Amino acid sequence: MLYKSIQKYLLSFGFLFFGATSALIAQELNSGDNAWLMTSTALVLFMTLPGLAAFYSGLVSQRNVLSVLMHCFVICCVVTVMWVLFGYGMTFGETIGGYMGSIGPAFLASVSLDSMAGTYPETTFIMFQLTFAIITPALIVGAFVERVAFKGLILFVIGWMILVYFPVAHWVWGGGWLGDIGYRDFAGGAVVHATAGVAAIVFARYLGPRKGFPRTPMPPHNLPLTVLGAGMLWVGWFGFNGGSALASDGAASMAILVTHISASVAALTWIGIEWLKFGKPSVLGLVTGMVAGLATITPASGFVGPLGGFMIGIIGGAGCFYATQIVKRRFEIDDSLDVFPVHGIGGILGLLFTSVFSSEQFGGLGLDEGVSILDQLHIQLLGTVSVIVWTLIISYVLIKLIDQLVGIRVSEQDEIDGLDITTHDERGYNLDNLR
Amino acid sequence: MLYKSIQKYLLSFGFLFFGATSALIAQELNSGDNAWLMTSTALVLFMTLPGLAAFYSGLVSQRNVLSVLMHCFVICCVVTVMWVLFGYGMTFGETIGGYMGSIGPAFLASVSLDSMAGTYPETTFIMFQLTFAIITPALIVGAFVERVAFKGLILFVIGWMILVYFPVAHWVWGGGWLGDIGYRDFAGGAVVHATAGVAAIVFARYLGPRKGFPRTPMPPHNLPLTVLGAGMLWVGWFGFNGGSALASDGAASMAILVTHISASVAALTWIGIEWLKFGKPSVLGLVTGMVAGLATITPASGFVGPLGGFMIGIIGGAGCFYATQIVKRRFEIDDSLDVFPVHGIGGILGLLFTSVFSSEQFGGLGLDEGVSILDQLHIQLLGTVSVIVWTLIISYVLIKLIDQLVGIRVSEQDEIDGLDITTHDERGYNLDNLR
Amino acid sequence: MLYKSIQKYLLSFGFLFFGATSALIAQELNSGDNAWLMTSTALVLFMTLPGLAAFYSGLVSQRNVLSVLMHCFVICCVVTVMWVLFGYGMTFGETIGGYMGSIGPAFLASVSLDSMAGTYPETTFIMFQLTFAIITPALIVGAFVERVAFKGLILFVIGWMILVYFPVAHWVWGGGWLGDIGYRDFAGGAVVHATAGVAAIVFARYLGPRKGFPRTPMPPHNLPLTVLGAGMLWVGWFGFNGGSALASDGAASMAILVTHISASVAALTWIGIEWLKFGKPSVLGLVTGMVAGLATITPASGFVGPLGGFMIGIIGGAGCFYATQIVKRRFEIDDSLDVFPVHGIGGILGLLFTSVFSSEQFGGLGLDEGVSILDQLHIQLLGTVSVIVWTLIISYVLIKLIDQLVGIRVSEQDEIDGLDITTHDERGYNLDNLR
Amino acid sequence: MKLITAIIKPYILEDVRTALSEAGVQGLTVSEVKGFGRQKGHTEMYRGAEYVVDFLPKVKIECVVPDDLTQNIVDAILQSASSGKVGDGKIFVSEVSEVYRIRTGETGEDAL
Amino acid sequence: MKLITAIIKPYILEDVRTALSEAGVQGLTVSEVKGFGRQKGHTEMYRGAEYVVDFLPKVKIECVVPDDLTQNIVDAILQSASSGKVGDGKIFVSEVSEVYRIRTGETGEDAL
Amino acid sequence: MKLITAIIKPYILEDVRTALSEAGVQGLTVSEVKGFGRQKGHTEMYRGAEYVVDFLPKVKIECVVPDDLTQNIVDAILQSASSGKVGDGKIFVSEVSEVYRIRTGETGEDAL
Ligand SMILES: Nc1ncnc2c1ncn2[C@@H]1O[C@H](COP(=O)(O)OP(=O)(O)O)[C@@H](O)[C@H]1O
Ligand SMILES: Nc1ncnc2c1ncn2[C@@H]1O[C@H](COP(=O)(O)OP(=O)(O)O)[C@@H](O)[C@H]1O
Ligand SMILES: Nc1ncnc2c1ncn2[C@@H]1O[C@H](COP(=O)(O)OP(=O)(O)O)[C@@H](O)[C@H]1O
Repeated sequence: MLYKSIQKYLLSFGFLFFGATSALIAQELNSGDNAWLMTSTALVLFMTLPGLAAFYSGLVSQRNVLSVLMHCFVICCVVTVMWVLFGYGMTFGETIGGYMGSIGPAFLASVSLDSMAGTYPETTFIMFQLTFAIITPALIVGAFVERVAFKGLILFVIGWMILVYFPVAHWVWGGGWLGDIGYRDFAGGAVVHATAGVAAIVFARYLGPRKGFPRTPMPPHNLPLTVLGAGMLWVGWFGFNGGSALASDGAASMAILVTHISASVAALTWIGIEWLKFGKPSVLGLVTGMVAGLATITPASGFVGPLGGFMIGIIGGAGCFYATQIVKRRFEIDDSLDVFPVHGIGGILGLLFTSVFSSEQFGGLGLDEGVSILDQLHIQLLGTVSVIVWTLIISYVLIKLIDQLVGIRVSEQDEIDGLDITTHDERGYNLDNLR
Repeated sequence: MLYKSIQKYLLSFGFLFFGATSALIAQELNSGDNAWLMTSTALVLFMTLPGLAAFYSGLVSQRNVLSVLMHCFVICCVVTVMWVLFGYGMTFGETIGGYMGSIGPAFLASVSLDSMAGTYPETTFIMFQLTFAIITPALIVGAFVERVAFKGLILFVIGWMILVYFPVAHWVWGGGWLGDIGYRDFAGGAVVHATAGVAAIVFARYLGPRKGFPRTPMPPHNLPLTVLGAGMLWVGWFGFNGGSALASDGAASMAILVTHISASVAALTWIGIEWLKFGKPSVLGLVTGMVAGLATITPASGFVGPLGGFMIGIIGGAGCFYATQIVKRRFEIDDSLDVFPVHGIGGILGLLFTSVFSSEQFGGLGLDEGVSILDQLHIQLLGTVSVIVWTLIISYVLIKLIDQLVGIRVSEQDEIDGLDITTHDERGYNLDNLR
Repeated sequence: MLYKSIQKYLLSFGFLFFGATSALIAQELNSGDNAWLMTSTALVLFMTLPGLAAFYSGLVSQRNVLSVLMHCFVICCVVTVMWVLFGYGMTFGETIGGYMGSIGPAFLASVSLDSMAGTYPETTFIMFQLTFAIITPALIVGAFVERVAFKGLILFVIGWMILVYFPVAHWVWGGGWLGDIGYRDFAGGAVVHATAGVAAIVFARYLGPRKGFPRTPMPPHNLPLTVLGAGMLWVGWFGFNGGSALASDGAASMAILVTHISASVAALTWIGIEWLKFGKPSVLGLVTGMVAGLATITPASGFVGPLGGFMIGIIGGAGCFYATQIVKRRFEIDDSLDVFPVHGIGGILGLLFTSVFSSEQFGGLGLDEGVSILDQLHIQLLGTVSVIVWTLIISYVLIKLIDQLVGIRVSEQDEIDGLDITTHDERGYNLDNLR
Repeated sequence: MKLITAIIKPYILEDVRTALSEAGVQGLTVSEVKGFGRQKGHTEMYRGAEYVVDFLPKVKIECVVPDDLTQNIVDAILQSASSGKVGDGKIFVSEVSEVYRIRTGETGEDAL
Repeated sequence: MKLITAIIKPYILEDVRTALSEAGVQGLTVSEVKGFGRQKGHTEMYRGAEYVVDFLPKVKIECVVPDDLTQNIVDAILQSASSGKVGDGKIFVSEVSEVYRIRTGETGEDAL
Repeated sequence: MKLITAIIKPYILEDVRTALSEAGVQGLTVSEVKGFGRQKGHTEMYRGAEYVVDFLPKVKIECVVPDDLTQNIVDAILQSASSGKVGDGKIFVSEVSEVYRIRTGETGEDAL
């Protein structure tokens, strides 16, 4: 079976033209497109495992390094099971009023070797989309490190996928109402980054800061590990944005090009500001700017040209930099690894500026016929605010509920001793000879 | 020259149809298939270097970290040279009675730019298969870490490839007798995992335990490194199983899908058991379960559907978990990094359950015409037992011989001081300021 | 717009045939070629980030680990911006007398989604080539670690790209005079390795040795990190050399095959010499030999066969080994991470021996019609010496100039305290509990 | 002068240092150590193999002080480092016969 | 009371600790150190550059004990830590004037 | 015998060791420590959050010497470790009552 919504999804980008539904199924396999999408799938999984896991785990204290790795990995496993049972259906199944997909048979029983989704097998589409579903909750991890309760975290992920990710992904990509009104989110500015960012700040706020924050220094325990992870994220993002073209064509490589430009420019912007403001550029600043640039270009990456990539890099780098300062300093919210200011703000900025830089005037690939920049901006605003509000409310209620049920934060003593030993009975490093 | 057996190999999966040998050569290049296979080649090499090297080296003591990295890298180099000189011929050369391939000219002199193996160049096939030949002996490393003699190890690898890997790979994939009887091993449950696992336990048994085992704790010196490696293994496995479809089509991405499902489910199974049994889930448990799931699905990955992937994940996760407990606790064999219980048992379970989950009743892609589950199970049993027995006997004799010749274990003092400094004159870390 | 020189570049390898310029534009998209080139692009970026960054940063002292990572990352960002503004034009724009390309409009404004470069989009070509432009200056980093001034470094990179990299790449690949005379440099023996190596030795010589060199031991602070990086380099190199075929065909996978062989053989050669000379093989030796083998095969990788790969591996491994000894011991130049002896000598040896092993007599894929080995050797010598001399002079003048302007070396106290804290206000590791 | 050596739990160093500063200490030296004592060790678990880790992470503070400040400083540590739970650690006091400041060559209490 | 400081070879800590427990020691503190002495250093080799590493990994044990147990405990270390090879290490004994248990404020031998 | 404990700046250990060897020292033990004192700490900066790190990396040298060599050795350290800048560190001298060489069981100055 081919979920009808895929067709809509594909159509919404204008990459394909079909006379009828059946045309889609009939479409011939393009081995090059499929090769690129399978490669992209590997690249996006690589972003989470080990990319994001390394990036995040290097930033915490050494007594919590394993817990962060655990979070990223276990999220991958849990989301995979959900996807196979009902998540794919909820996202890409035939739409129910534009709000939710209809769940197909469990274990994707309706998908065969020959099921096609455009020019590639539906299995490819399933796997590619799954890697996006995996990385989104994994991004949230940065908000609650070093103090979250493991059981609560797992329940949160399950609930959040059902109530936030699958629906929002359906709205935007799965044939839902946001796709219908022409909302532009190429590779997940709303679906991935805004939802994760908003959930992160809500979570961090609810949970409260780590003991000692913000007075006590909490320096990263292993920055090289973080930088290693950053490199993996950069490379993997080629699959994230480039793969979202769903074909091995010029759209894919243009997406890669603007992605790469934005990352570079945002990284330079970030360390430029640091250099001016604090007198020294830092490697953590550089890689944070890079991630900000990548998050910001994500929704725009299939619509803008190199100039757009450049400008969005500056906007993402500077915008996220100042957001980081404000969240931590002004509001004193311990969104520990800056998920909201980097991914949330990045994603939102990208969604809004997509309208501008899609325009051919600014070197973009063009808006839809008869749609002006302002029209598009309206759509982008409407869609983005909807996603934010929905995510915010649902996430809050969900966390509160789970806290009541099983508790969402470890005891103070466990926090002091570290989650590795108290939650997992393991220690990250045994580098000494004291045995 | 095109080795005839490749054709058989290809035919054995039913992916291609040829009227005559020459038809194979005439087949046109499919750039998409080739792109995917070259990518898969990179992914499978990535599994060994740095994936497996990182995974294993993080698990040992810090005074042996380099030795483990060295083993993985040197095995890659040695096997490459052997492959180019005669290994490829021994594996895929025209069969000699179904037992061994005929060795072609050294340096692959008969292969030209235009030699084709199906829809892609023979060079692609040569490289892809080489990466499998590399990872197999590298897997065995986990059994003898922290005490093996370097010279003995190299001799072992050379002998073992000639006497075990090349023949067994020929039997199953190279046009040999196991392929002929319809033995199903999609990506190496027998060829890779069962051979490596059996050799591992034989080696560990012969070598004896590390000084202090099992009384003294031997905790991993750098678990984040191990988890990083685990992530790389997961991603790389997409090439391992997906590439084994030898085309960029639905079979490839279905293989990826079931592989991914099995890994996730097995990981959750493993930490689920830990949680119930010991009260806490661990990240080492999660990644070990993940590897178990990947090993178990490997032989089945081209034959089963999502449901099969799911079930095999549970079987692999639980089966390998209990195997680990039994080998270390009951038999007190110091198969140090659990190669046999994870890869050996995983591979064997996968081979047997392939018969069940290939069946369409269980969501599989189907057994051959006229073959029942039970028929297939017979074939799988026969083949698997043959591979195990052959590997066991030959490995034992080989190790014994090498021990006589050059010694297979370092001195006790060298073991205490660590292999890094005693065998390689290097130290892994210089993290202090004491210079 | 399609830069005319691309066509020349493509023609120069004989991969394509065009009746006229317009034929190039008209050529149809091959999704498999494009998939492979986008994958290769990701692989080559992966070589720098995090591959080379990890490889290099593990080799320095722990107080300088971040600075090395910073160098690699910031180079990537700076070069990207330059490329988009004018670098691509300088390299691949219509040639001005064979010496330099004409700069097109900034922000690649002339490139559209439909611009083709052969069988793949021009954007793919732009990105693929950009990753080469990134890694070249990043290679130089190894020469000046632990003492270079950050501002000076950035100025150097900017100047050096304009005056050395873009011109030389144009000469060889962009339709310039070296391509015209039939100079063979498949994937960057001259363009990448010789230029980087020569610049490295000039830089190291100018800068002077690190305090304490060569009396004080300066052991790597984290060899596992280096070995991890080495594995990434190996895998990424498949994209470097394999992608340079600019198609997903037999030429690509033959390039991968010979690359892999050379790496393996050179690694074994290196540790073989160590074993004989010093009594012990080392893992740092193995990975250094591996890199040497990869650098040496690079210019030859599209022209030679497996035998050539094998011989070049021996030549690269042994040649670079002895070069390392001589530079450090005889000349006491603190080219700290051996960039010149490994990349410089490797690239040069590869360029020269390309003439021999291209020949069908030595299993090569053939020289051009009517060109003898000796003819080709003349061309290779002429080209290589030109590149060396140009690089040497310009690099020296540039460094001297920058030193006058902003200073190129940090103060002695900063060198003692380490660049991480003094230049970037960060520390690599916080592994203790002392907070 | 006296050398006061305190073995304390990790992650309370900051509190103890503040208390010591208030008690008049101008310099001190700390290091990572592992301790064995009445406090029972962590359990670590690797692939089902359980290890009781007897040696627990502790922090050692060393501080040389004038004789007359000794008691004050010991009290400051006793107060700031005590959680009342087993494993809080020990304080050892011993005699130091001479002290030098390397920078100036000063000796005795002036060198502290 | 006495402070017994022992510098021993790595990887025999477990044996020594067992011997100490048997000799009546209830607590001790260990740390990683590097030692220079008669034992000749390892050679390390990086890309053909040979370094003689003079400072070798050692483990330091510190243990405060009642005066009357001192000799017993020294003997226990001497026996359990000796391999007869150069580099086995040293034991230093010095005087401790006061001991406190942070948890309870106890002093003297009660605090050990 | 005396125990000489010196807290010095990192990366001058080699110089100090050489000076000590010349002054007749045959063995010593070093370890990594962190120091707090008059020398003001580094600033570290992570994503715009500034931390003043009070504890600076230092190296601790411990060396037991015969009484008559003590002054010589102190002088050797004072000379080789002094840069004249704040933070150069301290030397503490205290009494050691007994020394044993584990390998041989020798005691007293013979054991050094
Ligand atoms: N006799 C001793 N000598 C040296 N250190 C000791 C001694 N006894 C205890 N310690 C140190 O003090 C720490 C705390 O001691 P412990 O007996 O666990 O608890 P408490 O201090 O509450 O009695 C130990 O981990 C060890 O580092
Ligand atoms: N005078 C000393 N002061 C402090 N530590 C010492 C002294 N002499 C030796 N050591 C420590 O004891 C260790 C062993 O000493 P060494 O002379 O190598 O062998 P042995 O103990 O067999 O005589 C050294 O590595 C060092 O840590
Ligand atoms: N009273 C003390 N007790 C123990 N260690 C001290 C003491 N005072 C200083 N130190 C150590 O000496 C180091 C240098 O001291 P500091 O006051 O910074 O400079 P200076 O030695 O130049 O006076 C400190 O970092 C600390 O390790």
